[in-house]
Order: sequence, then structure tokens, then C-alpha cells
Amino acid sequence: MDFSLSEEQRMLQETVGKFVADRYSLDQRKGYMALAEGHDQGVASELTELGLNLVQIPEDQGGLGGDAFDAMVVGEALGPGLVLEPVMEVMTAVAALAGGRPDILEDSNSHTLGLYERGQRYALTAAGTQVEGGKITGAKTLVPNTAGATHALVSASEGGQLGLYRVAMSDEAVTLFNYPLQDGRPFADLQFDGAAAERIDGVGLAEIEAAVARLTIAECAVAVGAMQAALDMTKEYLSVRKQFGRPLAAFQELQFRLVDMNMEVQDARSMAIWAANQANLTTGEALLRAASMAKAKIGKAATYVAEDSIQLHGGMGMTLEYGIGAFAKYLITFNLLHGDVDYHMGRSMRLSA
Amino acid sequence: MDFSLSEEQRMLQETVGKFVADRYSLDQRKGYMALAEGHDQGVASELTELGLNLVQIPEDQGGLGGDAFDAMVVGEALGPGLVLEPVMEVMTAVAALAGGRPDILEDSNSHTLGLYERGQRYALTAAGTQVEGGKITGAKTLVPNTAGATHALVSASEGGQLGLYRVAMSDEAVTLFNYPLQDGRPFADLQFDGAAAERIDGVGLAEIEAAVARLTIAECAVAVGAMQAALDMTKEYLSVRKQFGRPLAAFQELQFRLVDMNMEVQDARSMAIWAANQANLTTGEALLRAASMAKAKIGKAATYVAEDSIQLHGGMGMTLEYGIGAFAKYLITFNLLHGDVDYHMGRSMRLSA
Amino acid sequence: MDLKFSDEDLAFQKTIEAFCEDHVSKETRQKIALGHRLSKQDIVDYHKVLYEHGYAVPNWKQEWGGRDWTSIQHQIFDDVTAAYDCPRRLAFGVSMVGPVLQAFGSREQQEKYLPRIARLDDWWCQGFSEPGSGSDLASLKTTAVRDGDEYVINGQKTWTTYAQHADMMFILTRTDNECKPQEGISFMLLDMKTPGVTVKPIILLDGYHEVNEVFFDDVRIPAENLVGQENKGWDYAKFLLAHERFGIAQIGYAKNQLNRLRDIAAQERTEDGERLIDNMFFSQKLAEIEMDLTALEVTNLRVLSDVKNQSDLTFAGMLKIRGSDLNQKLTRLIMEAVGPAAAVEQQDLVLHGRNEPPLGPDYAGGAAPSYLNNRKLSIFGGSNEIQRTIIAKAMLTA
Amino acid sequence: MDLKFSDEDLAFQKTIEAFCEDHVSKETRQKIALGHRLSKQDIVDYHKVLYEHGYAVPNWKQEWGGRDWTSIQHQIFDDVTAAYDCPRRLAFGVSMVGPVLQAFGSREQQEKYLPRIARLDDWWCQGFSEPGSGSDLASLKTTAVRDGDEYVINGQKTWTTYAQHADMMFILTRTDNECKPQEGISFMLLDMKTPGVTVKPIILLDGYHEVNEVFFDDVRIPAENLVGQENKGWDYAKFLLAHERFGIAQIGYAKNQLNRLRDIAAQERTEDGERLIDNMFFSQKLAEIEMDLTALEVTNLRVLSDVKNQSDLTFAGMLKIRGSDLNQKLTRLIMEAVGPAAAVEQQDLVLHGRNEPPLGPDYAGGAAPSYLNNRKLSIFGGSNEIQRTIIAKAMLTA
Repeated sequence: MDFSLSEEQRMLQETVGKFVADRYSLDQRKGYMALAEGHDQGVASELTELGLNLVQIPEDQGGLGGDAFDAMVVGEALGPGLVLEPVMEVMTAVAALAGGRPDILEDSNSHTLGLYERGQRYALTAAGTQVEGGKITGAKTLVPNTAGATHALVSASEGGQLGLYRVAMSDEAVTLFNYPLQDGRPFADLQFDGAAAERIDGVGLAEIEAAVARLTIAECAVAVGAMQAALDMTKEYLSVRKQFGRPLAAFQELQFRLVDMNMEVQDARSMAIWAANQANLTTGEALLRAASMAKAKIGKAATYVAEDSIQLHGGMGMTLEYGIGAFAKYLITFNLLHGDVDYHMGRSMRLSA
Repeated sequence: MDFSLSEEQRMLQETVGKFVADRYSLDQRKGYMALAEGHDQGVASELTELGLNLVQIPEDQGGLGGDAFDAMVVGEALGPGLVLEPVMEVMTAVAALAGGRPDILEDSNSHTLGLYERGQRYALTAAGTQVEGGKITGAKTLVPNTAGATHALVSASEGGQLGLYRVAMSDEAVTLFNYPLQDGRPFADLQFDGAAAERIDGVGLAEIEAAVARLTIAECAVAVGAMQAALDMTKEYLSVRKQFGRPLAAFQELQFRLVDMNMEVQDARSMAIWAANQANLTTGEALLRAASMAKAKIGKAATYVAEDSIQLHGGMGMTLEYGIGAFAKYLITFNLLHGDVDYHMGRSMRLSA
Repeated sequence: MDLKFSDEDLAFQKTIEAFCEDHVSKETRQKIALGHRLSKQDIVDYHKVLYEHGYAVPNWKQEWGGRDWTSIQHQIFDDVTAAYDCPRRLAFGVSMVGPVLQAFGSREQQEKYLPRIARLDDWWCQGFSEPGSGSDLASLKTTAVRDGDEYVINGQKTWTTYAQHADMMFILTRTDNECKPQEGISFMLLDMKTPGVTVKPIILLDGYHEVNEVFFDDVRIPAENLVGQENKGWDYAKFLLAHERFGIAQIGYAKNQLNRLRDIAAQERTEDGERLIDNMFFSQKLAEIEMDLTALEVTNLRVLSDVKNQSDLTFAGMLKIRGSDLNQKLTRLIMEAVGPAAAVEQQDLVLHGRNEPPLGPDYAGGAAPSYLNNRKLSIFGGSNEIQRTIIAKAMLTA
Repeated sequence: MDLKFSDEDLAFQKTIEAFCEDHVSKETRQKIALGHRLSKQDIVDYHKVLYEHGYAVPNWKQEWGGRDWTSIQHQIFDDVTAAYDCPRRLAFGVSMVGPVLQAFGSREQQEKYLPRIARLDDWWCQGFSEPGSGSDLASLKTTAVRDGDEYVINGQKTWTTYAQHADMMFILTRTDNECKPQEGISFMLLDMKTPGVTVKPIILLDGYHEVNEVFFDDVRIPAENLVGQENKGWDYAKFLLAHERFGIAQIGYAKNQLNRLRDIAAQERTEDGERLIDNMFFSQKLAEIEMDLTALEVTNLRVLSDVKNQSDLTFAGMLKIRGSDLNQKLTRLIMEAVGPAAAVEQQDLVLHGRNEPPLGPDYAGGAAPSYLNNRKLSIFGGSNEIQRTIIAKAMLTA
């Protein structure tokens, strides 16, 4: 039993922490969001250079061979930055869904994911996307940051079988509709009208579910990092801001609320650690159940921290200008992606039975 | 729309309030509980003389012809006394289940109710009690205060049909096993080994369910009265007791907890009023649904008030000697009788659908 | 005791329903139903319709166009207009400065301003909060110094709702520093076009421009714009806030949101094809919130129908706390019901209307912005923490 | 990072499991499983068994019989003994006064008392709380006045657990009034048979005699019974409380309760014949509490395996708060699972054992008393409000 970080993990933590501190202050982030592409291509390139996409790729395939704890360390360090780039998606899901193909793994940063469809909520069954004769038709929603992507990995059915397909974004039969999420991250809908689709061998529904579970567990760590940052910011605000002649932090009620928020964050962190450990040790239903337990528990904490950190900031918390809202919006959005609390409560209970 | 009390209701409220103030202080109550029968027969007689058993009996049958609001007024006034006698059971359920028979209505105070069975939780279907040829066999549990009862109204099946039967407690084939509830009220199990059972015409499962729903709504008012008393006692304690050189009531956290408890009590009171209004206006499923919504909501409030009033009393709250525990035990027991919160949540949802 | 509406009230309800159905803009109501934001013109148009039908200032004295409705009728009006997705009536003129002028204003002030408020010829805003004063209103610092026939105002207000649309502001200023904070405050009327007034937008979490900072740099207003007596403004402000408390629980709004939630949950399907409204988690939350709303509605009626309860501060605070909690919970549940489609930001659609079709169902775009915007319910107008402090004081000194 | 038990730890776990299975009284374990109360003899017998197997004082220095276990091994021991329904180890001698004597006691005190504690020849109780001091321990008023070779003690302690069984008490007394409250306190050892000591029972909500008031009327104890220095008792008490914190989250107890809850919910059937464990409301609560317990268990391990976290007061308080909340919630759920049968009071069965069969299932009688008794978890040993105050201070001065 050992909760300390390895030398490699400490380096990852430092590298990512320094990047966030230097490049992703809340003010810098606002600037990036205002750009046409919804993020800063230069900063994105710097992020790419950190090589985080390699963390979860096996060493014999040119990666760092890291485990779920490594992904967790990166995620928690990224959290305070609310980065606009799809780091975790690439690091965990693209790596897991590449089917071991070197051409994808070497260039994983250029791939995005089309796994969800409008009107299907959190289902991964790709009911509305078909492949026939190497051509894909249908549409995907909530596709992460497409600005840097040359290809999308898209789930679709072919002859009644669910598979994963690689589609070039430059294909004329691919239409993009870009939008920001509520938290400002640039995402998109993709429409396919017969674009060329290349099947990724060995990837079916089970592999997709497992990859999304690993991504979910990694995203939980990002949420923990964001919650900790929101807590720190709230603590700072209460210490500085005065009312009725005293710092807000002198009011017992507000102290207790800070304590409760701290416990939520610590609970969430423990749950993220537990889930990463499960991700290292299990596969199949046990993995899905771990992801669901973590997302349900951490999702609740995320809503709590989002709402109470706004409330404890009072009017300032309601403004777009002051930063706490950025964390709150991120945490709310976190809950709307990859299954909400009810979805994961239900799945964890089904898989326990 | 009028929330004020009628002249009759004000009189009921005063009469019952005075009885509780004079005869049911927490100390007096402890004395009654220590008696062999688990309550004081003299005090019980005084209570009988108030004629509360007549409140819900129609005027043309010698009663006061009161409605559910009248029962509510009595219940809320009785609440602070945590009386050991089955006033509400007689007032609402015995009156409703007498099938209009004058011999029962005139003497309703001498009747108790056998509607539940061990191992059947909150079911009213009497699976384990049978009548054949006028003889009853089986057993009932959670039968209210039997000390003053000459007869029990007992649910049983006869030829596959559920009915209600009047059984004399003096019958040799009736065995009694007395015990107190967690809150000290004397209850009993009854066993029937072929006792004479007289069928009450016109009373089947629907009538029994309706009567228990009316009783449940009336008991909700008792719980509101008890919660208000627990809140008042807690407020008093916080005002008087000092710690760290200040009254506990000077601590913001404890103030806010008192406020939250007050809101729970007011919510519960509003819900009891709403349910009484529904009891006046509806029958059948709508009545059952109203009882379930009220019991679910007020049951949650009861647990909240029970637990937090103990907590706010600190160590004193843990002692049998100090009175707050009596309220807490009553509120906890309230939740274990006539369906708990989950039972009523489930039923209210089924009946809404 | 009798919880039924009288025949008269039922007839009144029908009248208001017909008014909403026949006279309130369907386009405006649709915007509200979808959680899209109204333009200034939408709000003005609605007020004009209210005015034409005699519903603009029902709470006023009859002399000035009031209707002498019972509390229950006011509640019915609010419930029905909410149920029909009508806008909420702009409070600043009708519910705030109007009653203050009727109670404390001079005859000249009444004649000059009240008819213009009733017709919304003047759009009013409220100059109370200041940066740094927050919930501690009495610590306000904006000064008004008498100079001949004028007051010269310097300082800053903040969280000023719709100052960008406003023609007039009622403002609390400090006119005496040598006394207890509450005793040196005056209540004044200020033309927003006066030189030296600068309005700076504050954008809220949802991207909406709803509140503002307002700066005063040697702003000169006529001395006759003082309401009542100098240094008595705190009393008038307290009167105003007590008046504002009416409808504080927002029952009608909550009921309407609950209906919307039910509609959405009946349309949405889970991954298994089950209707969301039948899902065990969701149906349970719906049932719970329905119970909460039932209790709150009765509490509200208990207050409305009993003068004693109306002056009981524990009730006023409770209605504010429970009402805001409930409405916040409802907007959160609507967002959860919409699900992943609510994660897509469609600000142009929600704020400005857009010609292209919405992404996902038409109710998706407004869900998260409404949720975010409603976080204000427990902060503005006396935060829930301040409400609890007031209730505690009332309980412990009772 | 590695959350797996080492092979050594797994072997240790097996050893403790075998010990529980083979050597701990089955009758005692059955009492605990049913929520019935133990007699003094049950507790003494268990301690003797622990002593025989070298498990009585594993946390002590090796010189005095300690085992040099890792924190994880201590946790394993607690988890396994809880899982096997063993009694909780009596803390007052082993975890409280024992470590204080080893750190601050004289050699004579150590030699005289430690072996007797290890064998439970002396049953110790804790004389800290006083009526009126509540959570404000430093305000204690019981005085000890030096008179030649003796101290004369006057005053009163309260909430003294098992004082009725105790041979000895460690007691905080005021030996100086002329300084800050914390600086005039001494830590002393007192024979309960000394003339002038009176023990008066306090019966708890569940009818159980567990705590007491203890009165001191000119009680004379030898001056050599002072531990360490006069007026330094506050430091020793703080050391003791920090030591007590070990195992504060009661993870093993919670896990065992969760298993019991699952068992009961698998046996109980709803009115519709559905197993309670399959009921939508109940299964959801079970799932939630399982998540909460998982998180708390990891937090506990994070603290155990990191010295930095161990000295972090935010963690100690959190383990106490979350642990007590969770265990309280579990006993409530067990009571709810038992249902109406839990409403029947069977005090004679629960407190004293009774020969007649229980009313309802055998697990019914103990459910409500355990629930009521466990309300103490958030009150005694520093209430959850005090814990929050400590955490807030630690957070805000960090």
C-alpha cells in the first residue's frame, strides 16, 4: 500500500503544473476562448509538445507505458487550467481505441472521437450511423476539439455489428458544425454523407465501453483538480473579502461551509484514486462499475462544489468576469458528458447485482 | 380560502392543550410509563372524558360530525404530550371501521385495532389470519394500547375475502403479549386460537386502507405537534446553555440549524394541512395518495428533527433523563408505523402514474 | 378552515387565463417556455398590454389605478401568468418605488411619476447595492451633498438590474456621516440621463447582460427629488423591501417549471428507450419536488391569508429560502433531463434568437443558461444566508 | 502508487482471521451481530484472549508489549476483528492512558501500571468532561490542591464511560487558576476506590448504562499520582487525543454494519413480496452508502500511509465526521430495513439477554437501540461541530 508518487509521476505533475501556471491562468484562458477557433493553436502546440498523448501508450509501441495512476496525476494537474484542448480524450480513449495501429498511435494528437449521437443521451450503440461498402452515413455529436484533428474515430454499425472507423476530416462528405460547450471548450457535431471509413480491427462495443470508462475515470481526476482550485479560490475570497466589518472567513457558517466543501473534494479525490486503482486491476464489467461508482460520487461532489462556491462568492460569483464561474461551468459540464449521476448510479447498481 | 380555526376547533385545541399541560408533562409521562400497564388508567379515563372519540363520528350517530381539520387540530395539540393512549386510532380508524354500528360507535374507546401481522411489514392484506365458521385463528402485531380495550377490530380472510371482525379480548382463545414501543407507548401482539369473531358488514380492504390513510393523516398532525415541541425545547436549551463564555444561541452555525429545523416543522405543518384538506375532499386512490405524500414528507422531517434536536443538545440529548430524547424516540417510532418514508414514496408514485 | 377557492376567485382565475391566452404575445411566451431571453421591447410590450387591461399596478392604491385585490387574487394572478409563460412584471416601478412614493412621496412627486410608472413611460432601476456593501446594505458610501437647490451625488452602485434600459433610478445616498450608519441615509430620485452618470455592464455567468455598475461623478439632481425627509431613507427602504417580499416564494414560476420538467421528461428517453419520467431515479426526484412544492404552496397561502403571519419575519425569510431552493432545483432538474444536449452552448439562440434551427430539441439551448442564471435567486435580494440570520434573530427574540 | 496489500499484509490478515474464528467467544460475537449489549465479563474475557495472543497492546512500545505493526496492519486488525463481530478494544487503558504513561510517566508509574493495563487487571476510565464544560474542555473546574504528599480533589466529571466498572481513572484537574485556562491543568491518576469518589449512572436514550457522573468530595490521592509536570496536563491531553484519533473513522465497524444491512435487506420482503434489497429506494441507498464507504476507506488509507496527512488536522476531523455520519446512517438504514418490527422495544433482550424467543426476527430487537445509541458518535469525543471548527481553523491558517 503506497500512495506516494513515483519519480515519473512527480515529473509529470510538475511539467503539467508548470504549463497550467504559465499558460492557463483564467485570464489567458478567456483570451484563447475569444479566438476564432475557440482555443489558441500556439498554446495547443506547446501542450502537444509535452507528449501527454504518449502516457498511456505501451512502451513497445513508442509510448511511456503509464497506468491509470499516471493518467490521474496528469488529470488532476490539468484541472485548475480548465484546458480547452482534448488532452484526456487523446491520452486515454484514442490510445485505447487505436487497435494498436502505429499510424494512429504515433499521431494520436491528430485524432478526435465521434462516439455519441443526438437524441441517444449517453448510449454508445451508434444507432444512427451506418457503414456500407466503406462509406459512412449518419451524424455524431459532442466531438471534442476538432481544430487540431485530421481524423475522427467514429463508431458505426456495419451489417448489424458495431465497429469503430477512421474517417478523414478533410473528406468532402464530412460536414462540421463547431460550437463551444457551456464551459467554453470547443466541440462539434459531425455529419457524414458517405465519407470514406476505414475499419479499426479488433474494436467493438466492449472495447469502446472500456475506453470510455477509462476516459471517464481520467476525467474524474481533472474534475478533482478543478474542484480543488475552486475551493482554494473560495477560501481566498472569504479570507480577503470583508462584510459587517469582518472578513467573511470569520463567520462560523461560512467556515463550516468551507469545511464541507473541503470534505467533498477530499472524498472525490479518494474516489478518483480508488477508480484509477480499479482501472489498473480490472477489465470488463468490473471496470465499467468502477467508472460508474466514481463518476456518480464525484459528479455529486462536482455539483456541490460548483453551486456552493458560487454561493459563497455572493454577487461576485454570478459574474462572468470573476473566475469562479469558469470552474462552476466546467464542473456542471463534466456532469453532462459521458453519463450523468443518475446514469452511473443505475449502471453501478446493475453491475453490482 | 381560510386557515383560521372555527369556534369549535379553538375549543378542541384549548381543551386538549390544557389536558396535555396539566397531565402530560414529560415528568408525569415518565411516571405513567413506569406503571404496570404502561400508562395511567386514571389519566386515561380523564382523556376518555374529553370525548375525543366522538370528533369524527357523524352527528346523526351521536358524534360531533367533525372533519379531518378537526382531527388535525386535536392531533397537533396532543403532540407535545406524546400521550400513551390510542386517541387518534380510536378517533379516526375505529370510527371509520365501525361500519356504522351504534354498539361500536357508542363505545369506540373500548376498541383497539389488529390490522398488521409479523413479517408482512406494512401490508394490510391479513395473509396470516383466517375466519371459518365464526372462529378466528392467526396473530396480529402492533395492536395499540390494550389496557382499556374490551374488543379488537381484526382484519382476516374468510373464503378468500378480506373482512373486518370484532373479537372480545376476554375470549379465552385470545392471547395477549404486551410490550412498549420504542417511544414507550404500550402496544401488544394478539394471538387467536379459534376465538369468536363477528363480522363487521360493509368493511373490506378498501375501507381498511381508507381508514388507515385517515389515521395516518391524523398521526401526521400529532407528529407536527411533537416536532414543534422538540424545536421549542431545543431553542430554549440553546438560549440558556453557555459554552466558551456565550450562550450556544450566539453561535451562527447553531442559529442556522435552528432556522433549518423551524423550516422543516413549518413545511411539515403545511403538508399536514394539505393532507387534511385532501382527506375532506377525496376518497379512494386520491386519499391514499394524499396520505402517502404527507407521510413521506413529514416522515423525513420527523427524522431530521429527531436527529438534529439530539445533536443540538449535545451530551444532554443522549440521556434518557433529559426530555428531548422522548420526542426523538416518538418521531422515530412514528416513522416505523403505518408505512415508512420509502413505502409511502413508492405508493404516492404508483398512484400518481 | 377551508382551502377551496371561492367562486369569485375561480371566476377571477378564468378571467386572467383568458387575458393571457388572448392578449399576451405568443412569441414572448414561447421565448420564456424555451428559456430564451426577452428583449427590452418584449418587456415593454407586455407591460403595455397589462396596462390596457388594468393589470399593470393592481397592488397600488385605487386612486392611482390599484385594484383592491385580495392577497389570494394577487397570488392567482401570479400563478396564472406564470402558467401561461408570461414575463414576470417589472418590479422596480410597480412594486418598489411606486408604493414608496404613495406612502412617503410629496403630492407633486406622486402626480409626476406614478402615472408614468403605470404606463411604463419611465423604466426605473434600483440604486441600493454598492461594491463592498454586499449584504451589509447600511454600510453604503455613495454621498449626496446639498448645494443650494441641488444634491451632488458621488459614488458607485452595483448589481443594478436593467440600468441599461432605465430612465430613472431610485437611489439610497449617504447624507450624514456623523451618526449610526442607518440614520444618515436618504432616498432620492435620479434621472439616468443626468450628466455624470455612467452605466457599465456586468455580464452574468450565462452571458446575459442583466445587471450593471453605475458610477456617479458630481451628478447634480434637484433637491425636490428627495423623497420624504432627509436621513430617513433607511425607513423607506425597509418599507420597500417588506413590500417586495410579496410573491417572494415564486410559486407560480415553480409550478410552471415543474410542468415544463414533466413535459421534457416525458419526451426524453434513456439509453434503454425508457421514458425519463418512468426512470426510477428521475421519477423519485419528481415526486420529491412535487411534495416540496405542495408544502411551500400551502405555507405561502398560510402567509397570504393571515396578517399575523405576514408580519412574521420567520415566514418571509422561509418563503425566500424555500422558493429559491426549489426554483434552483427545478432548473437543475430540467438541465439534467435535457442531458448531454444541454452541454452545448447556444448563446446566440438563447440571448438574441437565431434563424438557424437549434442543436437538439428546442428546449435544449435554454436549459443550462437558465440554471446558471437562477443561481442568483439565493444571492440577490438578500442572500439565503442573510435570510437565515434574520429568521434566527426573529426566533430567538420571540 | 500501489493500493494492493503486500503479501506480508495478506498473511497478517489471515492470521487475525484465524484468531477471531478460533479464539473469540462465539456467544459474544453473536451478541454484537444482533445489536445486543455486552456484559463487563464479556469485555474482560475478550481482552484476556487478546492478551494471551499478544494482541492486547499492539500500539505500545515493544518494551511494554507493543508489536511494531505498521499503520496498515493496525487497520487490518481493526477491520478483521470488526468483520468477525469482535468487541471493540477498550480504549481507555490501551489507547489513552497507556501511551501517555509511556511518553510522560515516571519509570515507577510505567512499571506499576502498564503491565496491569495490558492484562486488564485494572479497568481505566477517563475523567475529562465536566458538566458545563461540554466541548470547551479547557474550561474544566475540578480542582486538585496540593496538601503535603497528597492532592485533594473536589469537583465533578461527567459522561464517564464505564466508570461503574473502573478501578482507576486518569483525570484532568485544575491546579492553577491564575493563568490561561489551558496552562493550569494537571494530569493525574486516581484509584476509584478512594473515599469521596461517588459514581452516579447516566442512562442513555436506549436504556443502556454506559456513562456516568463522577463526584469528588475531598478525594485525597498521593502526589506521586501526578503524571509529568504540574500544570502541563493540557499538553498530555492533547497528545492523548491525537493518539486516540487512530481508527477514528471506524471503517471496519462500518463495513461490518454494511454487510449486516445487506443480509437483513436480503431476508426482508416488502409488502409486494419483493426482496428489500431489490427495492428501488432501498437499493439506491445501499449503492450510495457503498460509494461513501469506498471513498472514506481510501481517505483513511491515505492518512494511515502518509505521515504528513497524519499530522494534518483537516484529515483527523474529516475522518471523525465522515465516519460518524456513515455509521449513524448505517444503523438508521438497518432500523428501516427491519421495519415495523423495530418499533417494538425489547430492552430485556437487548440489555440482559432473555430466555424467551425474540419478537420478530432475531435482528429486530437491537436495531432501534443501536440506532439511538449511535447518535452519540457525532457528539462524544469532540462533537462534529467542534471537529468542523478545528478543520476550519486549520484550513484558514494554512
